[in-house]
Amino acid sequence: MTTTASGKTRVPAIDGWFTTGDEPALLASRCEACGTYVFPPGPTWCPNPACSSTAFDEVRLGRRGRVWSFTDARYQPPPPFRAPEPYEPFAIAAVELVAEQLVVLGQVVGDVGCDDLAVGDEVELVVDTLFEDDDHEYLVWKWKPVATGVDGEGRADG
Amino acid sequence: MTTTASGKTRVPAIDGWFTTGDEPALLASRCEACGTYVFPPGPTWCPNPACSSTAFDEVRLGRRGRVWSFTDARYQPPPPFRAPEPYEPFAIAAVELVAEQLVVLGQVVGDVGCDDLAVGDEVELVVDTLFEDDDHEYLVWKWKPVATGVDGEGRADG
Amino acid sequence: MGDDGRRVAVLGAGMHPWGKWGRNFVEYGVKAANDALAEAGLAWTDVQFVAGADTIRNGYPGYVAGATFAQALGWNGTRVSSSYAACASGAQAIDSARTQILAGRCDVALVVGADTTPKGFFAPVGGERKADPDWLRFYLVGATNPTYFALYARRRMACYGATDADFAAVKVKNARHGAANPNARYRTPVTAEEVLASPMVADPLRLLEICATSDGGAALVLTSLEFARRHGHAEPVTVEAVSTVTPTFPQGRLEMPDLATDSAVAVPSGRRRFTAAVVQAAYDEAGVGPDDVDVAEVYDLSSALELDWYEDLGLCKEGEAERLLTDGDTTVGGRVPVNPSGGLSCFGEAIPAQAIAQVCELTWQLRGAAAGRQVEGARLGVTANQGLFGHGSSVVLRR
Amino acid sequence: MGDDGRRVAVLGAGMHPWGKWGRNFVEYGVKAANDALAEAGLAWTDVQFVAGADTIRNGYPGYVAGATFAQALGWNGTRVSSSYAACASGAQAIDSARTQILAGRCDVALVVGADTTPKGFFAPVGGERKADPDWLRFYLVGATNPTYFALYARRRMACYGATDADFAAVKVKNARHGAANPNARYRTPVTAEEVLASPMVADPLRLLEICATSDGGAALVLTSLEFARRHGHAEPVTVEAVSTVTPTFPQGRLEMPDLATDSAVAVPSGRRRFTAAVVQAAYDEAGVGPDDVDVAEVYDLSSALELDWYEDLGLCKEGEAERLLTDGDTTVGGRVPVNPSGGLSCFGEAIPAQAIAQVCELTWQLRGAAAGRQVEGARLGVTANQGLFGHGSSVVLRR
Ligand SMILES: [Zn+2]
Ligand SMILES: [Zn+2]
Repeated sequence: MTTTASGKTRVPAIDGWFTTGDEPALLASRCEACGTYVFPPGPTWCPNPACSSTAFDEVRLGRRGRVWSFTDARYQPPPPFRAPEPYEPFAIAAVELVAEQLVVLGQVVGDVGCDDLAVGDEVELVVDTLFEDDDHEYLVWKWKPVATGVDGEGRADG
Repeated sequence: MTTTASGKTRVPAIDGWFTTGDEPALLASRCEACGTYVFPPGPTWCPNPACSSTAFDEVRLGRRGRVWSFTDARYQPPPPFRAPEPYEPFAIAAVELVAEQLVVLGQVVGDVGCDDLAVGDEVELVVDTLFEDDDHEYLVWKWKPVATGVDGEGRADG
Repeated sequence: MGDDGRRVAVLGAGMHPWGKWGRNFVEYGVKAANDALAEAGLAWTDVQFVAGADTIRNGYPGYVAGATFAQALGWNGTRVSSSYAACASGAQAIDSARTQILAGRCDVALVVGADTTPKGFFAPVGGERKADPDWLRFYLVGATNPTYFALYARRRMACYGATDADFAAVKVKNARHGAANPNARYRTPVTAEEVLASPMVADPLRLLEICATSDGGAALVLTSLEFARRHGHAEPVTVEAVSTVTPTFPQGRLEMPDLATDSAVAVPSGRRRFTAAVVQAAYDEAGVGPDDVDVAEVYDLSSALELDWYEDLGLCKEGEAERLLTDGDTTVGGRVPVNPSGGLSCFGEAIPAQAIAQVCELTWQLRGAAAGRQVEGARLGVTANQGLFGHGSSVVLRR
Repeated sequence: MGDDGRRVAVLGAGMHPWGKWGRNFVEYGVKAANDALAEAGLAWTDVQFVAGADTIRNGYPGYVAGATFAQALGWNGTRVSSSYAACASGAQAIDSARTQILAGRCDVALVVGADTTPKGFFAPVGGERKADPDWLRFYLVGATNPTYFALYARRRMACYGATDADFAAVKVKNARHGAANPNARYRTPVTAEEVLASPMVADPLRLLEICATSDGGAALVLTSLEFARRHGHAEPVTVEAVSTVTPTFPQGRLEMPDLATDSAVAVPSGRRRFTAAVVQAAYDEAGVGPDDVDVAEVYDLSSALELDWYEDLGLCKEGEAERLLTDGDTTVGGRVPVNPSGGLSCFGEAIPAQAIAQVCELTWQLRGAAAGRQVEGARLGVTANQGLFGHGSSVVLRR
């Protein structure tokens, strides 16, 4: 737990879903019997219907993945989403983690828009501010392009 | 619409369910085809399954009835019920209106408790305060024994 | 015994113990489902249909209970249904699964209901909802669920001479039954004195006479009779009837959450209570009558309400329920034990699970597996319950 | 044509026009029910079973839609069911009624769904609900329904070369169809230029390409085939199949409201989309295939999603939907018209009514009664939809 320049305490917006620190990662459960990964973590039973295991290891998911698809939020989503005023649109990406063979949704870091993204691009997980209140800055995972700015033209969506 | 001594405006807690004034009454709809009364008023179809009428007259229900059963609320009901602080228990009666052959639930006026009530007692409809806010006193129908104080002993629940 | 094509087998029953655990309702449901599957000797991958009973106080997953439990057990391509019918939700889920089997659309169905409940009185949905009778009864009258239970109790006193002692005796009986039930939440016997010394909540009903709200889960594995026999269950417990009929106009008894009854000026009121009609429809479908009943599980939302059910079940005439109770006929060991599980009195209500739990109990009773509370030699059992908005249910089981 | 015992007749269809009326949803449902009964030539008192599709945004009456509509029409002692399955709720209600008929438990069933909707994006249930995926997706990502639709649209662009012009062309087609439909909310044709000039909501989807939320109601009268014939309907429209299957693990496509897919490390992902499996199960039950389809109603929650459905219905191979569209095959007058009603594009979604409305439209199409948008000579129709939490449905109708 760290503190911001303005004296706010940084806390995760949700507990136990990701690590913070230098190389942040999503946390998942892995079934001890069949190896299936489960994100968000904390299942009490395995989602593989042919597996009746209830024992899981806590693991970190790979920090890099490929964009499966992406979009943006041009209008402010309704609560419980909380946004700073004035509202700034942001991009959202669904990212495929190759080793774990699953796709995870997340916001894309602030200054990256749809024009900067393409399906298949490599992205990396970072931890960033989701929203703030008087005393806290709430953190969430976000996706950040590994090589930005090189791929922002020629999209079909112009 | 009247005003209280403290300058609050008296308004019905719900519109169109009862009249105020000297001889207040519940308002109901009566099916023009089969004569069925409907309270609360305002149906757009007749509740008699054998009647397909959609035409209703607005009528007043009889102001007197017989107690079908009664109870009280010893603990404060949850919202949207609003009660003054500190909470004072109140009685509730289900009252049979003979002419209209239906039973209507309502609070019993403030100082009448279960010990003052019996099944079969005659009661009359009054309009009284349900709750207040800074500017308004909200009104609701309540039941009031026609002859109070004569029947308060010898209950099995004593 | 009726046509085999009209019956389905109960191969497994399972429960998560009732309590105030505060965990996710899905966990309770999955535990109950796995127990029911284990009892049936079947795997989750054998299930072709999942009927969930919904909970409306646990967000979106509660509205789609069938899909929620199917996903939690592992997406398996089954079909699902998610039913809501207030206190009768569990019976509607049973009806959904059973009808799928009767229609030949599947052989193995799983029924699951579970709930996590808030503290205190049930409150209505939030916001200002002046078109919602369930909101209006709180707003205009402060009429909670116990208000309605108390109106019925007072009516019994006035019409049939029921006494506080009678109501307390129901609680004493059920507490004694439930003390032996490992799935019950309250397992301590109580005395009539303790009941009568507990605080009055809604005159004439006291705290120990009013059903609490609980967390819990219950599940059943239902199969076609042919599937059951093919898998070595020669004489399984069977569902003979499920009644979920609605009232008939004019509904003359004030029912939750209404502020008024129907008017009987155009059509005369029937003589019997709606709840009696619910049970009668089950008897009719099963081709049985009150004399055939060996054991019953009924909805004792209040101690007094259990007495109404004796009459609705036809175990005695109207006005004679108090005598049936005090004669000991409805105690385990008596002529026709009612609520050997301990009933709502010992469970508290976990709404979507409760009607399923009634069937779990009767399944174990009919198998002779209800240790400590067994109704000896029981061959036919009936459940009964009632909820808001014209819902009620009755299930007949036989072995 | 299948076994007569596996089919039920659609004797009546009825709707309350879609719009933003702001009245009680019950009113819409009763209007639709009465219209459906009138079309069937039956009275409310003939109905033995009421299957309601629930709305979760209208308080308690919405959770118990079956009972609410039964009470509104006048308590009649019928049995009821109340089903919820997100966008597939209406199909679940149809399935409930149809299965009751197939099981021989009733001859005449009424199916009703209606909704009154708030403005703007659908928001999740209130409170802090960290165990509810539908709450979490808004809280942690701000992922609305259009977010998911846009992810699928972008994926089509990347994989199959779909263009903004293709998506706009879907909207133009459906707006033209819906202009002739008196029950549609939006009845003004639009041009591709107007679509492409409307504000971007979720890149690449624009305002005119995303389904609105509407008020509306739809109802069906279903009967046994024998009842239909006995009452003079020699060749009624029939329901040949209802599919409500859930996904198969591992679910590899990110589905609303999940924040992640299943992992495919232990079990490989299937090749086809879940939505294709939903349709395939309906084809299998009906014993038909894509070549038999004359007309389809699909869930165009976005313009782009309609293209996915062409492939899921098997009307073309994956990646060829854009060509099917631009060749005019799916326009009224083309080879296999899709959304002759105008689809969600012209209706906006009234969740519990929508899957029922799809069947209303096909019933009228198969009877040759869809004035101004009629698919000439249509004999077999199929519906398809998908909702949150692994729900989807497909209904096959024939005349
Ligand atoms: Zn596993
Ligand atoms: Zn009438």
